[in-house]
Amino acid sequence: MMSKLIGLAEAAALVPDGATLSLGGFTTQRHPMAFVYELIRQKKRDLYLFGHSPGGDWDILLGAGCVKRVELAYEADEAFGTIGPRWRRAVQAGRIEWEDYSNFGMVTRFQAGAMGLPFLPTRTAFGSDVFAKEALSAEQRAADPRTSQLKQAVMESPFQPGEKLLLLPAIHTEFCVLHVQKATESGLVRVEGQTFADNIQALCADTVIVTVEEIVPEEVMRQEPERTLLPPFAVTHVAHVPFGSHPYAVYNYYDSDPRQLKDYHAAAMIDEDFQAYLDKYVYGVPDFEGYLAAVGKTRLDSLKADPDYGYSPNLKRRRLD
Amino acid sequence: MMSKLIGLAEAAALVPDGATLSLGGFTTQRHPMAFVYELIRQKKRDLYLFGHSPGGDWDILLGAGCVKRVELAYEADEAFGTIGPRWRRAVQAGRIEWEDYSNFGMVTRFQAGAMGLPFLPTRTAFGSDVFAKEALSAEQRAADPRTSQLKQAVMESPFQPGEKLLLLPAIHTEFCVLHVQKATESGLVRVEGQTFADNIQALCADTVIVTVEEIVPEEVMRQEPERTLLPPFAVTHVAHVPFGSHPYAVYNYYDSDPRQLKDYHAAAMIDEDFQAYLDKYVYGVPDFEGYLAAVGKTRLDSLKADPDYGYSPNLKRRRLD
Amino acid sequence: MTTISNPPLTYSLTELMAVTAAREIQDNEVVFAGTGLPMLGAMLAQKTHAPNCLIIFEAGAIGSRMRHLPMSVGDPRTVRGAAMAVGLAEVFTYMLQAGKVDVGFISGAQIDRFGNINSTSVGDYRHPAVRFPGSGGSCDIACLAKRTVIIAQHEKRRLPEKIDYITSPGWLTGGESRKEAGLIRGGPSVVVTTKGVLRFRPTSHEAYLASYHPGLSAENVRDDTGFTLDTAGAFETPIPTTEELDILRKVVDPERIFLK
Amino acid sequence: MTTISNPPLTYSLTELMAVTAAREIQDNEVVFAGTGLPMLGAMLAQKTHAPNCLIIFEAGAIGSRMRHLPMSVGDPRTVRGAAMAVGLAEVFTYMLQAGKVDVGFISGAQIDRFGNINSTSVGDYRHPAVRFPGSGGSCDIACLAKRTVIIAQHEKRRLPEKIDYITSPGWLTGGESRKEAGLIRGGPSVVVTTKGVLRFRPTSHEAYLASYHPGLSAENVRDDTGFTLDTAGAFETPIPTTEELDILRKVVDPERIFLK
Repeated sequence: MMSKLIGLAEAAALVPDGATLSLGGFTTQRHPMAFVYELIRQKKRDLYLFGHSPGGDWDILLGAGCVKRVELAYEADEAFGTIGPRWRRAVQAGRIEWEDYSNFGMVTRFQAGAMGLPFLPTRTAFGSDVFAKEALSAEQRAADPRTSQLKQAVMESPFQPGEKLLLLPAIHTEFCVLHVQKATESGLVRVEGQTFADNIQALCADTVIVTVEEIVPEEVMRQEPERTLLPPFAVTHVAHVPFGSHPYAVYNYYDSDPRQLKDYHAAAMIDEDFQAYLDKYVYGVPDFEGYLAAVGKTRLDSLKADPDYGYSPNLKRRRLD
Repeated sequence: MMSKLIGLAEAAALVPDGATLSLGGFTTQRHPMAFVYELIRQKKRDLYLFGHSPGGDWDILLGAGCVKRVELAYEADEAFGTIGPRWRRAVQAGRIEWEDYSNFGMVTRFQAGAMGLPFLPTRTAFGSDVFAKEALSAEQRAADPRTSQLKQAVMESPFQPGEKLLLLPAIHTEFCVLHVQKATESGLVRVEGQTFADNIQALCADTVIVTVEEIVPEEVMRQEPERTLLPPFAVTHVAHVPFGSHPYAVYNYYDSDPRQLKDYHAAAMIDEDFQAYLDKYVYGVPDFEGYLAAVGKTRLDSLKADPDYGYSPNLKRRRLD
Repeated sequence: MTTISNPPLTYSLTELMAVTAAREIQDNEVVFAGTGLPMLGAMLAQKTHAPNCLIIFEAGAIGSRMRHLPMSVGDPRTVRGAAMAVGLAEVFTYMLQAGKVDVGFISGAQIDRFGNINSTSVGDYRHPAVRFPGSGGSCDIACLAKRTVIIAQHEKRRLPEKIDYITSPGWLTGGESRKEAGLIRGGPSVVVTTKGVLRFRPTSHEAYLASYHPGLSAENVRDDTGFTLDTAGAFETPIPTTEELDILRKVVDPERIFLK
Repeated sequence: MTTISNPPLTYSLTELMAVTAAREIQDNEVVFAGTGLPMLGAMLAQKTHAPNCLIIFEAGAIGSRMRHLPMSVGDPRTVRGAAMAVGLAEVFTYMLQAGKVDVGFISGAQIDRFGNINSTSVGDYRHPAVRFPGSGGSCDIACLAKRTVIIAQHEKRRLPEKIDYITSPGWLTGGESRKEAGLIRGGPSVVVTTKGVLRFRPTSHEAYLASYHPGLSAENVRDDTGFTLDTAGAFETPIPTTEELDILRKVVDPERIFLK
């Protein structure tokens, strides 16, 4: 059995400027943050991101100037920060290209790609401006094969005359990066708790890199094949990165870090403070170990999940000062 | 928390003559056989069955005269019997109405129903007679709302001109009956091993009846929500029926019964012998306990799964005489 | 913090809104919940009059029984002890699109008199003055739940004659327009605001004032609304019970994460 | 039972066919296997020259490492110790339709010179003389695997000029006809029969005899074929090695379930 283990820096180096990419997780859980910091440290440019409900993984990446275009439904940290500050500023300053879909819309697009179809039908979005308006112009679409030539299409069902369906185009990306709880060296992957859209995101990518809290033996994984997230051929590389989603939660491993998220949102509102944040946590440290040292062991220990809960039940989440 | 427990006879009594129905499992595993025997005992008539790869569950049901029309991809017990004897005879004698799809086609139809869509697209079947020919006439379809008015439709992708997709109509049934390993009284269901198409079959039915090897406590099921097959509202009734899939296997509980399957296939080749089989195992016993007694405890014990394998590793499966 | 005193009870505006939202949930209903007030309302309903309501979250937790209030719909707190853990595709297709969700909660920056909501941007869509997070699942809940409960800040500029972008379709332009647009079910049933409760006329689907919060009058509310609001027949919003407040404060949100 | 003696080895026809089928699998390939000979071939390949081939079954077992030969593709033996357990929808969409299956095995009652297969019925389709089980997943494998290996009984009536029903499309009427019908990839690469091995010409996609089994001649095989069969260049089918026979008999099928 071939080992798929890879180092984090080496894995991030695989992603060229201009690459199409999706990142796993949902708003405040299981984003591959260590990988994101490494992309920023390696000064990637002109990335094309596809996602449903990212959080600060996208916010810091596009704030650091790595991103050209995004297709998405939502970008914020929910109760930790109800808008991605750099996302808001990038749109308002005209510094980013984007297209809006709904969460169901983006998930439908990933699912179509995973299923090997050019599109899937849905019944959502009719009557909305998510349906009626386009942020990208026809010229922008025509000029760039990384984006679907059409935002969507409408058809009538041949089985129920008069019934309209919205057809949404499949997503195909060059890369997908996930952060999960457990994997084997051979690339078998297990997610605990919600799967979000990690499986279908991975299945529409050419190269799938999984960063992981814990490496487990092959026999352990094969005792419960029902829990495996992806077929073996879908995983290209595995990087062992404990705390790799910080400041976001990983169910059964650690909770979100309210202090770090508060600091991030405060910093990201002001250009200079955001640069200082990047300098302290990304550019100013050589690697993710350096990042974790900057956050500090005491803080990290306070986030560790209580096995009876899967999170930290006594964690102070509000009114931190 | 309301209990969804029901008796087997009471559950089968819910199904009226002429009902549309799908049964869980795949060829030689996890068919709800105890429920099937009860349908036969209650002399149901004119059932409409929808399935992908049923085995003897359908064969005995249609042999007993309970079935009017089937839509399917396959009907046999694989290496235990490479054709369903009563299925073959029913078709050849013109005693049954049917429509052929492929396994992927039928699964696509269940998935469309589960997703709340009138159809789903696929890339399969082009060039085949599964695609080109229809067993049901346009008149038969027009006369009966239990069957889709169209077998299928073809469209060109609006996203990739020239690319053809096959659209297959959603299935909706009044009943779906599954047999699974574990359930709670409240209707949370867990399948061990392959799920087949059980989840999507259940999600396109009005009433879902689950027969189950073992009732487990609510807390046990909720410790691993990743293993739950269906949302709670999708399960209507739960019947506790150990050995309820005999003579077919249930992973981690018992193996297929090669002797019983051999006897069935031998009997089902000859009309009189098939009647004798029904008399012995269905009509001649009052209930499923009677059936199990007719099979015999020694035989049942020999089928029990070895925990290290999930089946019976030393079971004699060939050359039984 | 607005505190409302209605002898002998004292409760905050947030508490009144959470209780009002909770009362929109019936027992045995499937509830599609979001972060903040909807979570307070859904948890309160589950712990009071609707013990069998099934709470689901778009990120993948089904049948949640939360011991601690989550900070997001993707929070581990939604999934521990839940009936089922899946992902977005399963929730959106098998549950929402398939018509299994009775009530969904949504909110936004702007809302018009037909319950259409904007949570995308203010100003020109391609060059906005203010950008918000975007739809998330709101557009989908608005399209496909059997009914929706809307939570809103009640200010004149947030309830304008015309919103800048329809993220989540309500009754569109009223009458049959929602159905004609291709939506097969649903529509907003109520708007719980910081000043009162709006409902919709059966045929025209125009909003009217059903109740104004204690301490305010129908006229106060009408004056703070950007569109013409029929206030005939409006009454005072029923206040929380002692039991509701007790559970809200001691069980649902003892950390006072969303409660003020 | 046909026994073929080729000093110093003695092996059965079934063993020869299983070995011949196994050799069609390359290491690291994704193999979509069916019951009977395909299982023998896939297990043999995994235990000899293709240890990293990934065996998948349509009923939901992915990356099987079988300790005992299954009786069906839904057998518990396929899933114990497998890499992943799912269902038919996942296998058909995420793997087969998405183009991740390198080689699929299929068989049938009739096969024509373009590798089209009938496993549905003989005679008039609506009033057949003989009904078979139906497609199962065969039609889908034939449409969507990158290539297919066909297993067939070699008799004149089973290899006719025209088959009664195309359950599983091969090269249809040859040339570009498969592509024109809407199939985006795949097609049969080889037919392993009870008498020899057929392959297909690159452009016309017509079957020709690649090899005849030991003890037979090209003429024998041609005479037992219902369509015109080009036998030019045909050689004798390579015989099993001692190691292959040993593993087949002692490891793959010691119970002699499919082996004769």
